[in-house]
Amino acid sequence: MVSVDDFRGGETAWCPGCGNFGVLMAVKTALVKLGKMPHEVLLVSGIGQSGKLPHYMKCNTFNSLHGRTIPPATGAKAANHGLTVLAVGGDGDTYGEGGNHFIHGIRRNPDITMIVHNNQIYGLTKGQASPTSDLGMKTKVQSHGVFETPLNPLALAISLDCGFVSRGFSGDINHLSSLIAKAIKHKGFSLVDMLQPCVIFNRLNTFKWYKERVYKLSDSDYSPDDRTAAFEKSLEWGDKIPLGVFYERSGPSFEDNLPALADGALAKQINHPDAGTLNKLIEMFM
Amino acid sequence: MVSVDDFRGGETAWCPGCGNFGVLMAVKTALVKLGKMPHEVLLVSGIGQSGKLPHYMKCNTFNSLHGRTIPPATGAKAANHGLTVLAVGGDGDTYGEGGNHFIHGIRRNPDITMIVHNNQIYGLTKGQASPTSDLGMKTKVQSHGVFETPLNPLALAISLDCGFVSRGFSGDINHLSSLIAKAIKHKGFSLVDMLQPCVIFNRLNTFKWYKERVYKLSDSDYSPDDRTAAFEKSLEWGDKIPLGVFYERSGPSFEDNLPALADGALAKQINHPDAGTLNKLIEMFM
Amino acid sequence: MIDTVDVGIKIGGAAGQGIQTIGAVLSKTFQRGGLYVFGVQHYYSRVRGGHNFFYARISNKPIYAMRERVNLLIALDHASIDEHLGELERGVVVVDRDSVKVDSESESLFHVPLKSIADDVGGSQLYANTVATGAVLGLLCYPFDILSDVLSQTFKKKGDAVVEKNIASARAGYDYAQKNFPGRCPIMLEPVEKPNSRMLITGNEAVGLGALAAGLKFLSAYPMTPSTGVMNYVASKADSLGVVVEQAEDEISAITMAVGASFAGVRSMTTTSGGGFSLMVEALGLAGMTETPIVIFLCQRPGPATGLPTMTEQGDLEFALHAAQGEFPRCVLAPKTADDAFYITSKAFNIADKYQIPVFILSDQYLADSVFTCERFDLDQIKIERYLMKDAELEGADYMRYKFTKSGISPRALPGTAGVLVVADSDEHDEAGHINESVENRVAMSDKRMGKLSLLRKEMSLPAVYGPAHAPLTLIGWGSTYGPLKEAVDILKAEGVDVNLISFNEIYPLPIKKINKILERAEKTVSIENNATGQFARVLKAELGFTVSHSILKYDGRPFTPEYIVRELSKMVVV
Amino acid sequence: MIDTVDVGIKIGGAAGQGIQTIGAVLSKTFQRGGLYVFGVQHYYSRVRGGHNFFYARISNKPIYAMRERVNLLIALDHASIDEHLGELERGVVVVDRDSVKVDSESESLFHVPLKSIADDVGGSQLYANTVATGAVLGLLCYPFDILSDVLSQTFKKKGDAVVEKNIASARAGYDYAQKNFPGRCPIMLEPVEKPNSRMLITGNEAVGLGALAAGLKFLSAYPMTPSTGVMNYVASKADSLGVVVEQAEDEISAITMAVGASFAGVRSMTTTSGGGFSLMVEALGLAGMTETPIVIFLCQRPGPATGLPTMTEQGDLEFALHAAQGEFPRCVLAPKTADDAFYITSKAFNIADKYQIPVFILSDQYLADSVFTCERFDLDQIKIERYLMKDAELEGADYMRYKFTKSGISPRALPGTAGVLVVADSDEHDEAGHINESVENRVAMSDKRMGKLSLLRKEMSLPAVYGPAHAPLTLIGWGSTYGPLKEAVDILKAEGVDVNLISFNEIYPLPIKKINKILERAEKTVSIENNATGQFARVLKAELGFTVSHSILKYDGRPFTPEYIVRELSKMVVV
Ligand SMILES: Cc1ncc(C[n+]2csc(CCOP(=O)(O)OP(=O)(O)O)c2C)c(N)n1
Ligand SMILES: Cc1ncc(C[n+]2csc(CCOP(=O)(O)OP(=O)(O)O)c2C)c(N)n1
Ligand code: SF4
Ligand code: SF4
Ligand SMILES: [Mg+2]
Ligand SMILES: [Mg+2]
Repeated sequence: MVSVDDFRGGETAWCPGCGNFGVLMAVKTALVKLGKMPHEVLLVSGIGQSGKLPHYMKCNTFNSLHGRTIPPATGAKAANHGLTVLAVGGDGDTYGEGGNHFIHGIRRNPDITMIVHNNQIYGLTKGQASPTSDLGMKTKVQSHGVFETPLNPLALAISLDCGFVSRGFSGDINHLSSLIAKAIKHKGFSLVDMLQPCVIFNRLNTFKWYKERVYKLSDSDYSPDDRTAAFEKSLEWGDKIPLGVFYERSGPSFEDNLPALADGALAKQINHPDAGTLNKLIEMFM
Repeated sequence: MVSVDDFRGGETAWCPGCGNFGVLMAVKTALVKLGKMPHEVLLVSGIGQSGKLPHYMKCNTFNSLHGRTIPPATGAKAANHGLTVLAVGGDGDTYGEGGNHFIHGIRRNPDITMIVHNNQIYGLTKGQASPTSDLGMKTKVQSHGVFETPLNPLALAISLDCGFVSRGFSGDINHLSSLIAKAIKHKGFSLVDMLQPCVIFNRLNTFKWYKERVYKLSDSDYSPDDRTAAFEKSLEWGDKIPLGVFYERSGPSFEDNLPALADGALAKQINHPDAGTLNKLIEMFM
Repeated sequence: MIDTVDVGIKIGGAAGQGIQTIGAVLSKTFQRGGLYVFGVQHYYSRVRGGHNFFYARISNKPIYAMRERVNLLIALDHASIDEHLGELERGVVVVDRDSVKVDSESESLFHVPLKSIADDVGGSQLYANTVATGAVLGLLCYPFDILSDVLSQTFKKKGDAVVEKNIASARAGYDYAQKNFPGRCPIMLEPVEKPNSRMLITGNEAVGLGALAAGLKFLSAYPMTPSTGVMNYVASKADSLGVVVEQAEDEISAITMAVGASFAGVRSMTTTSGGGFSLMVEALGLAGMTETPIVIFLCQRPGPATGLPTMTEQGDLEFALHAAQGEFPRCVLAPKTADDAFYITSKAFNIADKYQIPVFILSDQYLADSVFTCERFDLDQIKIERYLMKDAELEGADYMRYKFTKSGISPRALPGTAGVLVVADSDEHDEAGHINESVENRVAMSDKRMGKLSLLRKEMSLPAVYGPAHAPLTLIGWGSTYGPLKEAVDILKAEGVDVNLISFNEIYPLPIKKINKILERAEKTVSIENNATGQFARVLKAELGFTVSHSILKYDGRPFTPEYIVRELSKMVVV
Repeated sequence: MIDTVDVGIKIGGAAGQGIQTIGAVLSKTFQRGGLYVFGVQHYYSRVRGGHNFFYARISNKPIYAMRERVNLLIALDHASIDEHLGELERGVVVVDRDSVKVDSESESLFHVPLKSIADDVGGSQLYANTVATGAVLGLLCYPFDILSDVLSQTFKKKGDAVVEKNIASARAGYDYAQKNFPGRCPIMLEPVEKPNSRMLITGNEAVGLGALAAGLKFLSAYPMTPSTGVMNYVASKADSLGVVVEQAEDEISAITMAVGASFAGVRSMTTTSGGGFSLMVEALGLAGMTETPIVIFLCQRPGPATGLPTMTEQGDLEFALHAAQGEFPRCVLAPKTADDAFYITSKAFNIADKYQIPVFILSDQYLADSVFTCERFDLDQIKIERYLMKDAELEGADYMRYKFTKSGISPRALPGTAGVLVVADSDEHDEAGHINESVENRVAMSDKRMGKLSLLRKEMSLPAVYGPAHAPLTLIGWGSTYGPLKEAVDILKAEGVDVNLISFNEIYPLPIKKINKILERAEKTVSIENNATGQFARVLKAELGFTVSHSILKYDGRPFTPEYIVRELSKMVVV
């Protein structure tokens, strides 16, 4: 049996008290829960504090560029759909620099899990506003406070009919890890947006701030199958912040739509194209 | 008084029967309705069939790169907020290549009007699927038919709390031009998504196809001030396709949030920074 | 000795008038008759209207370029008369004067009532193109049955009725020409008896076919003229070879998807033109840093920015050579012809896999869209070498993705396929793939990566020398200008000029010493490039210290012709 | 003659330990005393932990680089001892042995109970840094009152109580050192009497200030180390000068917003590093094609890809020179020092406006983050020239944005400001700005654009020659390596070596003939660059045909020191 230790990587370089520690533990726990072995998992990351996760985990990893997590994860999944592919990114990474891939990744629906370390700030570059920063937050660059309407990742994902839309909190590792496990099990693109306090640069949305506000969607009151209701729920932000699965629907994944994958993972198929077929192609030009 | 002729540009190179002709007329008509003079208007376009609009109009124009309409329009508006700034793009242009600017342009909320020639296809590059192509549409590249979930621009914009979200049809120039006029009058980022038949490459969503389906949102039945209701309405697509303003809300624009604009258009301010201020800045290093 | 047959046919008309169909049918018909065909397309960025043309040159000897003279002009629009009548050399213009009003009463004008014949015989003016095709072959006295076969094949999918109407329309055009042209057969074009195994293929199709033959499994791209043909071709054949073709939301996604697929183990490629490649630049460096093989098909068109989107230029060479921050090895190959494109594409994949680097196939609109007659591609020449570790080698190994080796090439394993962990990093990293910023590691890793370049350099093929090994005048070219240059040399030779040609197709890294040996022999050198600043000449200077003595630069968006080169050379008084 | 004072102080510790504050306060304190200060930062891409350091060199004569020797080490962590003890030269290590456990009993170690003093005097260990700062000045017997002034100013915003606690803590550290160090004043550092008008400023601040002085009105950027300092600085002063600073969603937006703002009439700039610039490449061509002025601050860090994000390199020169498809004029300026950065930045805006082209300010992390002592910037040297048409000139004119002129520069009007219409196009266009694909127009427009480059070439400043005009050994450098190179020349001169230095800061386009004249005089040449492949040497070869005879390349992410250069030169036996 695998244990959390099997996924243990190198020394962390995050700040003491950072919300990312909870995320790291939750990711490992989720993988253990699902009985995944390190070599079965591919973690694709962007650049940012979240982008350091690959160095602190033990599994296959591809530490990509800032904002570029979803496309390489999609390509890798298409090449070897036997892999469990996780993409991890920051809020700037995923919703800012990588925003276009977020939209179209959802539309394409590869069976990958997008885990977003949403600390509502640019951590690694020392505290500029991110797309999810709350209105009015002041930084060195946003000296009059943020005035751009904060991006609501859940509402955005629901508007794109994303198959699995959820929010976790790095302060609740149990809940978060079970969310991540659910997201991995969901066939198709799944989003886990995580409230992850940055204890250094985000003095507004602190652990305490989140803790006082978060509550879990309960199975009895809320069912994640109605898109409009999910949209409405996703707008809730402020005094109360819901956690859990906001929206879920099933449907064919990207890989399901690729006939070439019918014969098994592309990466495991033989390298030589059929000579007979090639000859036929050549003859079409004769 | 200006007339539509005052905005007449060069010879068109669109296909006979193309929906873009209606768009061209509607844009001109809207400007005339609002009494705008050609030199007061700046039209920023991307690349695509829509990207040719600047050549067929007479006004200030900046024919930008594929996908890059919103940022230069935003920059130009910040530099000279006296200009009436229109951005025009294709569906590929705006929602595909330029998708990230669409999201964040809405968040930033410059007072520009984004007019999208949505023909649900890549016209200029000869018929590949666009982000809005309907499921199952076959093309040379999408040989098994489109399987990506079509992007719903209105739902997307509403999820971002865009201040003005509307849909027109190039087959109804009157309605379209009044929509465009309303959008221009709206302070902040306004979206006019236009159903614009491509008579060559889109054999699915033809003039007839649209004509049979479109209907106008009526003031009596529908009020565009509820975000969730607007979201729900925006999901209507298929047998019936609503036209009109789906969602409208007011709020400060990007320019409103820029203190530097208080003294008038940046482009009209004197070029020389105040020497006293500069000296003070220098002295801070002493 | 057989007489040389050499005929130029130009079909001019608006976009949407079916010029390409006429061109394709004619080309195929001549090729089936054992003749050599070379075809060029000239078009604009619009779907209907404007003035496009297709130019086909037909000969009984191998040909590699178009010529400026036209022997037969099919004028489907008035602009064809305005623009191309002057190019006519002892030739005939086929024109339907009922629809194209022509003032001129030039003797060369031959009225064929295309539309009314089409209406009569095919029941629709849509067949006017086929009538024109028939008329051309009638004028050339070319056997009709070959055309009828080609038409059957071309329209097979549309059903028997359509095939029959096409054949009847063609026949009517053919007969009309034979009957009405004053003095039959103004130009003769006879099929060659012996059967041949030649192909008629465009540069883009050849790249696509080369990639498929090399075992391409994943192509992600965003459409962009003139590169799209490769994506279209591969997509059309993807099912038969189990290939994934995915249209990305933008070029950043296109290349990074391909990089991800390659990392996970399959041969991957992306196709684009300069504007799209601009957006791929950061990911080029990602491939460089993570040492992930990737093939980039970069099909040049005139810039800057949107430029002349449907025309040709060789303006992106230095851009491809220097794109992306930092320094890492890359390889640039620039095919000369369609068959070269086929073989070089397969080589690109082997180089990418062997050295774990990005490899460019640098083409241009001229090569991409032109139709070449090639000998049947030889699949035996295609060797697929993946340079991957075998599962057995990995058993129990403490695998490190970036292991230091003498060659700088680290053994490559794939994630998820052998139980080992594969760790790749865009930061500077240690052998295990984890971030490491020490001085020692940085220098060692940089040396490791750059060392691969020196190795690859030794493996690069030398440029071909056409003509005598020594000559007082040496032309230097690269990539697609090969055809016009070769023919220019032929013309000059026929005029008694002692000249040779050095044509490069493996551009970077250059095997410096060996090339210097070749260049040392040269006296007067003229670098001939389809750009405004002489980029390749500058590369020769920067890389080899070699300075060309003269240059001919063409940057009007149009390809070279042999005649143009000869004219420019004589202006320079170097000839 | 006054004795030369030359002291190196290194402060080492983890990120978050306040190294920068100590460094800044010390630097300011020495500078206020009329001394010259040069400071370098070394840090990693993390917010807490790891091992960073700040190195300050202080002298009573102008200095331009750091040195390798350290006279005073403030060791806030154990790594400082491990990594820097060996650098100590007849010096002292200030360490709080209560918190940093040190085994060594080296005589140079001087225990100062920083934390307990801070606790006692300031009421919190947070004041330990200030105690250390005081201790350093105590060791140097430097007048305390200058420090106390600097502390007052630094902490003014935080209120009187904080100021007082800082001063008290500093005093306690000062007194402790004076009292407890065996044999007072191991190193003496005396303020210079006469007042001065010098500034202490980083390269990034100087670029920001230069841009503000040049009338910058719009800055859009996406954060990226090491460029972010410019955006931060400009944002902090934006209100006072009516500047818009907008953080974009990505770099594509950053540059295209700036292009839009410039098109509409204001001086615009974007700031980035190599990875971000990769994403700006297409828009660079857009500026080139639409002839829209734009200034790009490109601050280099080691690549490829994410590379070493907080370190230094000169690896993006050829990338900047050749980025984007097609060919168009651009200008590359690479400042040598902070004051050079100030003046060259304002020049960049004038060139951009005059030639209507993109202009690069090519900096690097070393220059960006280093603190220079400069003479007070002279605003009289800043001339703002917009080269815009006056409203009166436009009255009734049939304005054409791309009018052909002898110079290739078309008169520039702004949309919406004078009633005329301004039409810009990324396609190849005619004089009026509308798409035109004819051969004649294409050639004329390309010539027009490229012609501006020849004009600009004539205007570019020549590189500075330091040392004798003729020397048997010539060092060649560009950009930020100037400081270490200049000091290396000084060291060599002192050793009796006859050497000079040619340092380039206006990189492209090079005034070829004039530079060749300078280079002709050189005998042995050594090109010294902070990259792995000798990019500038290659540019000299490609542009001028000039081949350097030797080169010293450093690509470990760290800047040059004068000593390193001297050592490498002597290894090469050219000295
Ligand atoms: C193309 C590019 N632009 C900018 C950067 C600089 N950069 C690195 S991380 C980052 C943002 C970090 O914010 P976020 O994604 O929210 O991650 P966090 O550090 O907060 O976890 C930026 C702008 C980069 N590495 N690459
Ligand atoms: C960076 C870049 N990528 C690709 C292209 C090629 N291109 C031009 S227009 C276009 C798409 C056209 O589709 P759309 O935006 O829907 O416009 P339409 O022609 O349908 O109006 C593409 C892919 C380009 N010009 N630039
Ligand atoms: S800066 Fe913020 S996000 Fe980054 S490691 Fe520190 S606490 Fe965590
Ligand atoms: S291709 Fe389609 S969108 Fe383009 S001009 Fe023709 S009809 Fe219009
Ligand atoms: Mg963040
Ligand atoms: Mg479209």
